[in-house]
Amino acid sequence: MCDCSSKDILVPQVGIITGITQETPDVKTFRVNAPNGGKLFEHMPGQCAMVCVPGVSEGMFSITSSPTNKEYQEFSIKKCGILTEQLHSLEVGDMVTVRGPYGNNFPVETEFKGKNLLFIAGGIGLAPLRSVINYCLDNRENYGRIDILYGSRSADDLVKLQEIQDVWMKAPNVNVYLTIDREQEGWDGHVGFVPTYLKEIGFKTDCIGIVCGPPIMIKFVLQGLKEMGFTDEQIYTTLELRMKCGIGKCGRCNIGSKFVCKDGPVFRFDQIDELPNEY
Amino acid sequence: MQGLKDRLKELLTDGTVVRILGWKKGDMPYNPEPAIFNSAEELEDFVYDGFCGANLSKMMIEATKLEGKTAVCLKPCDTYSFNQLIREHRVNRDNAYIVAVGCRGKLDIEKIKKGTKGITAVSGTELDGSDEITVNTIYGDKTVAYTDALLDRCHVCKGKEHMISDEIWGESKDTADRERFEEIERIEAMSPEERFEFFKKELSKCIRCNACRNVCPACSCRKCIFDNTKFDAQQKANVVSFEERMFHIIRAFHVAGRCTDCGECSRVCPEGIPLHLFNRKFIKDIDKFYGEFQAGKDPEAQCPLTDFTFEDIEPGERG
Amino acid sequence: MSMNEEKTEFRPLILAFCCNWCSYAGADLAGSSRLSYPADVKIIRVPCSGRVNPMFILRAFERGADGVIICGCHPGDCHYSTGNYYARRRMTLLFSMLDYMGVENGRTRVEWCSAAEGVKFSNTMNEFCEKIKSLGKSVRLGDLRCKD
Amino acid sequence: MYKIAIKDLDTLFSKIAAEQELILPLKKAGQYNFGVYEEGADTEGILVNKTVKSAKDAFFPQFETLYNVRKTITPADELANGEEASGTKIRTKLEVSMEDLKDKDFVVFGMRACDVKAVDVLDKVFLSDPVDNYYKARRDHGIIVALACHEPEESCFCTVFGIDPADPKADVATWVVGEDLYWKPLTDKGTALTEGVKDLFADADEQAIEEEKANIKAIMDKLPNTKLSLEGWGAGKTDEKFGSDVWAKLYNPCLGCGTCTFVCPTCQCYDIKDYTTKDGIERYRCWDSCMYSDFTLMAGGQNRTTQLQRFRQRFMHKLVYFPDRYDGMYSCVGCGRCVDKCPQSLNIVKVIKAFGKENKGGAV
Repeated sequence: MCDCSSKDILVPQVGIITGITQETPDVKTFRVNAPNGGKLFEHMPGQCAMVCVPGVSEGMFSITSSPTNKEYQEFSIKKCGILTEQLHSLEVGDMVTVRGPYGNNFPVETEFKGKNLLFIAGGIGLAPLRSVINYCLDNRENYGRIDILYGSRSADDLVKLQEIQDVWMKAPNVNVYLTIDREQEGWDGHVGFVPTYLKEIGFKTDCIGIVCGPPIMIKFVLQGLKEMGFTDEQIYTTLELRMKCGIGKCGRCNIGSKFVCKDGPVFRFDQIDELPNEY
Repeated sequence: MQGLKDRLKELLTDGTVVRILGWKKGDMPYNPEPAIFNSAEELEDFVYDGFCGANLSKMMIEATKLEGKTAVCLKPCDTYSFNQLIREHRVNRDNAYIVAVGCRGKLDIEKIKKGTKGITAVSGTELDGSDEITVNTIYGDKTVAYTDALLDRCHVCKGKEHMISDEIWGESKDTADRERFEEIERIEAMSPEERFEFFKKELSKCIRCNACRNVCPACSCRKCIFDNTKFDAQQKANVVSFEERMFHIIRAFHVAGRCTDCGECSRVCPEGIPLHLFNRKFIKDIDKFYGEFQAGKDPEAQCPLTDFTFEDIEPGERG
Repeated sequence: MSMNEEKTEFRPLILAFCCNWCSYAGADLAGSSRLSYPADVKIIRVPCSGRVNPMFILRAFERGADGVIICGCHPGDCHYSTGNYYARRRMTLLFSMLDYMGVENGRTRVEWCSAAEGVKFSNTMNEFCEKIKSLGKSVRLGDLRCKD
Repeated sequence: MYKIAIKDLDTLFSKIAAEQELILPLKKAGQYNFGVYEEGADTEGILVNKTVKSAKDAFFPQFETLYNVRKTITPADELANGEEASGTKIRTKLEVSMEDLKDKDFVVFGMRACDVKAVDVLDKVFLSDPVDNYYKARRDHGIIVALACHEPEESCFCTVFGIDPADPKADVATWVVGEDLYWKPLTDKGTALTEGVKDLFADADEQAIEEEKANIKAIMDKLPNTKLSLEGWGAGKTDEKFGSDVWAKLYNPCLGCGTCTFVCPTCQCYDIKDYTTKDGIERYRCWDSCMYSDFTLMAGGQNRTTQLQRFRQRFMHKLVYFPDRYDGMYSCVGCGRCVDKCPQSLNIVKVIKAFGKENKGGAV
């Protein structure tokens, strides 16, 4: 073992998986602790970390748990590639290496303070937003009305449904709107795509919009919000690109003069507008 | 060259083709680049001289997918590659118009640059040029015999015949003055230790830039095995000497029986590794074990590695 | 390895790619007939000798194998009618190339061995193992990081 | 200012190499590349203008191990009595051990002014927050002995980026004048190195190198690419350049190989990969190229799907994004290696020229 003073930022810490929840057929939430208990590091909502299964690969994942959670960190991960497939095959007691936190965070302590917030998420896009939502709920007095619009392919694909129903829906001054893409037996909620539902509800522009989901959803949600009168400065999102180093050096998440891993992943839409269209 | 340029313009204006794949004048006197010309005006920059060594047949894979016919300038040895691509259903023959251009051997700028710096002009390299080329440099002028500056592959020229063509422009010359397998035999004659050292030294220069693969007309897989992230074949550095040895053996193996010996791999290698030594060894073995075979000569012929006879020799035998 | 340690006998690591339809069963037969062959031979079952990619062989050497042998059905007996004919051409060329590069000549071999030839299987393995022992440890194609 | 006869350089090299690692241009199988000096090495190419690869390897090697991970798996039947961490039984235990950083001094001899400047460019990336310790260790221990370009070549255009090939800014600067190599330490590190080998040198007069400097300048003025104009490039030009249709006309012959990026002294993109060894995993970093199709590939697709986009990225990064991010510094030093080595004769000079023509309204 090296002594920690000479440690490089590229050298990870070892974390142990202390809990795994199967959220949906292809999403699992991993609870990660430092080997001697507690959290690996402190983070802010929206930040990411590089999780690695040595011998397979390393990937950037958003930290799903809120910083207000003092015991552990959580990562909600959807099975879609080589690394995530491996991650899904892990069990409690397996170790992974984690380095981070990387990137910027949602301005929960500055721009968001005292504002009404509108969260719009699709599918696994809830993962980065959950950390913000929980942070806001834990510091409820600092924020105004909170609206959460969340949609997924089907009722089974709604991530963190339990928490949504048990915690978020019961929190004061919080409205949760759920929707699924197609009719399904046993679902009595709304059916339809997120952007369409957004227009049906018709939010007022007195809030900040925070959007995360598949690119096509973001595109139409953005259109919808603009039609409602939202400005670019009112809308935030997080970008996702291939990353390797996490510190703005390896070059692949470079867009214009920005590195998504270091200057992002959280961007306001007017900032994104200034970047070349390559994301 | 003017004649060729005029003819190409004609092909565009009379509607025979909608674009032309040829070479464009470079920013140095010796580095023309492969280019697509869409109009007679663009053709003003067209060039065809001794430095147009690039084999354009691979670019036809994409070009023949476009709408309308593409005319392509192919030298005699390039036509083998083109035929092979037809054989493998990689190019659409109906969308191609082949202008078989004459060739008197192509030049290797590295050979001219040996001991020469600051080149400002090179003259006499055209098809109808002289046997001596003149090189002007800021440090003085010099002349080089055309044959002394030939690419290595031209010394084992496959002949002046075009294997496929729609029309022929210019005279070709057979520039072969060495035995094709001379180099291979020289290496075979070495002791195993010498051979090992020879290849180790050459391959340790490899920087894994993939230029050899990307330029190779036989390497036309949509997804190369060495780009497959699901499999640990994908290595981007010559981490240990094993990696580049593996890369070059497997690459040569994948094109064995399909390689026309066009020599592009050796031409483009930034480190000057004689990569054709692998391909030519396979060609020599195939010739010896399974009978003479020249890929690209006959677009109907069966590739030796997708064929067999009951009496084939056993692995390990020397035939 | 420390200097004082007694020099132990060289135990080669040999990889055998065995066709499911013939030599794999041949190995079985050798076993049930109580014929012995060295435990240094590790068998990998493949559906056909034609399945053996040249890359497998190179990888095996990289990962520390000292010899690689491919066993398939006798020419004419392939379960898929022609797989072993293709394998024969491929391996002929690959072995020739390895020899040409000055690496591992004699460390590779192809043997045709049917399901009934338990004796041949065990003899072949004994023979090949002896040969590899005489050649010693493979160093030229190995990866330094995989050595012990 | 000192001097040493060029024919005696081997003596100097073996003296330096006796004390520390010496990296210099060596000839191997017909090509010149930087390599570690050993007694009897082929130093014929020591004064060669351009090595195939730059000296980038000395500070940012094409391959380096970052750390090793030891993996221990506890079998299921022993789990109950096994080790615990954070209240959980450990199934797979991982131990990370970092690779040692460079801790000995080394000398790089024969870097040219462009290569030296390229190290400044790399510094911007690797020494900006957060600092890359692997790189920093090499920078701290590296001593650069630079060589002025006696006879620059036609592909050189370093002066375009404000680099003076006659006056390299390194720890030690050297010049070839006649049969001698003139040696001038410029920094403390350089002076310390000089002290150790001083007995091989004779004192020399500055006058001789002034003449050499003037010669070099005269040659540079004659070279074709040194008149290149960078007008229209630099910080803040993203919108103007990114959407231009010139890219579509330029990129076509690009093979998507990594030659330009690997011979480039300033390209610094890298990949981090795993290698499974017998009892663990070695995690290493190696150069990567933005020209490769898998550079930005993710499980969910990628953002630069065409070669046009990748081609544009490389040049935009060098000439616009980099200056944007790092106080106007270009990430090109005009060494001309890509001009020499591109298999399809594409290069940064052509790109700059093509946009220059466009500005004047001419055809590309």
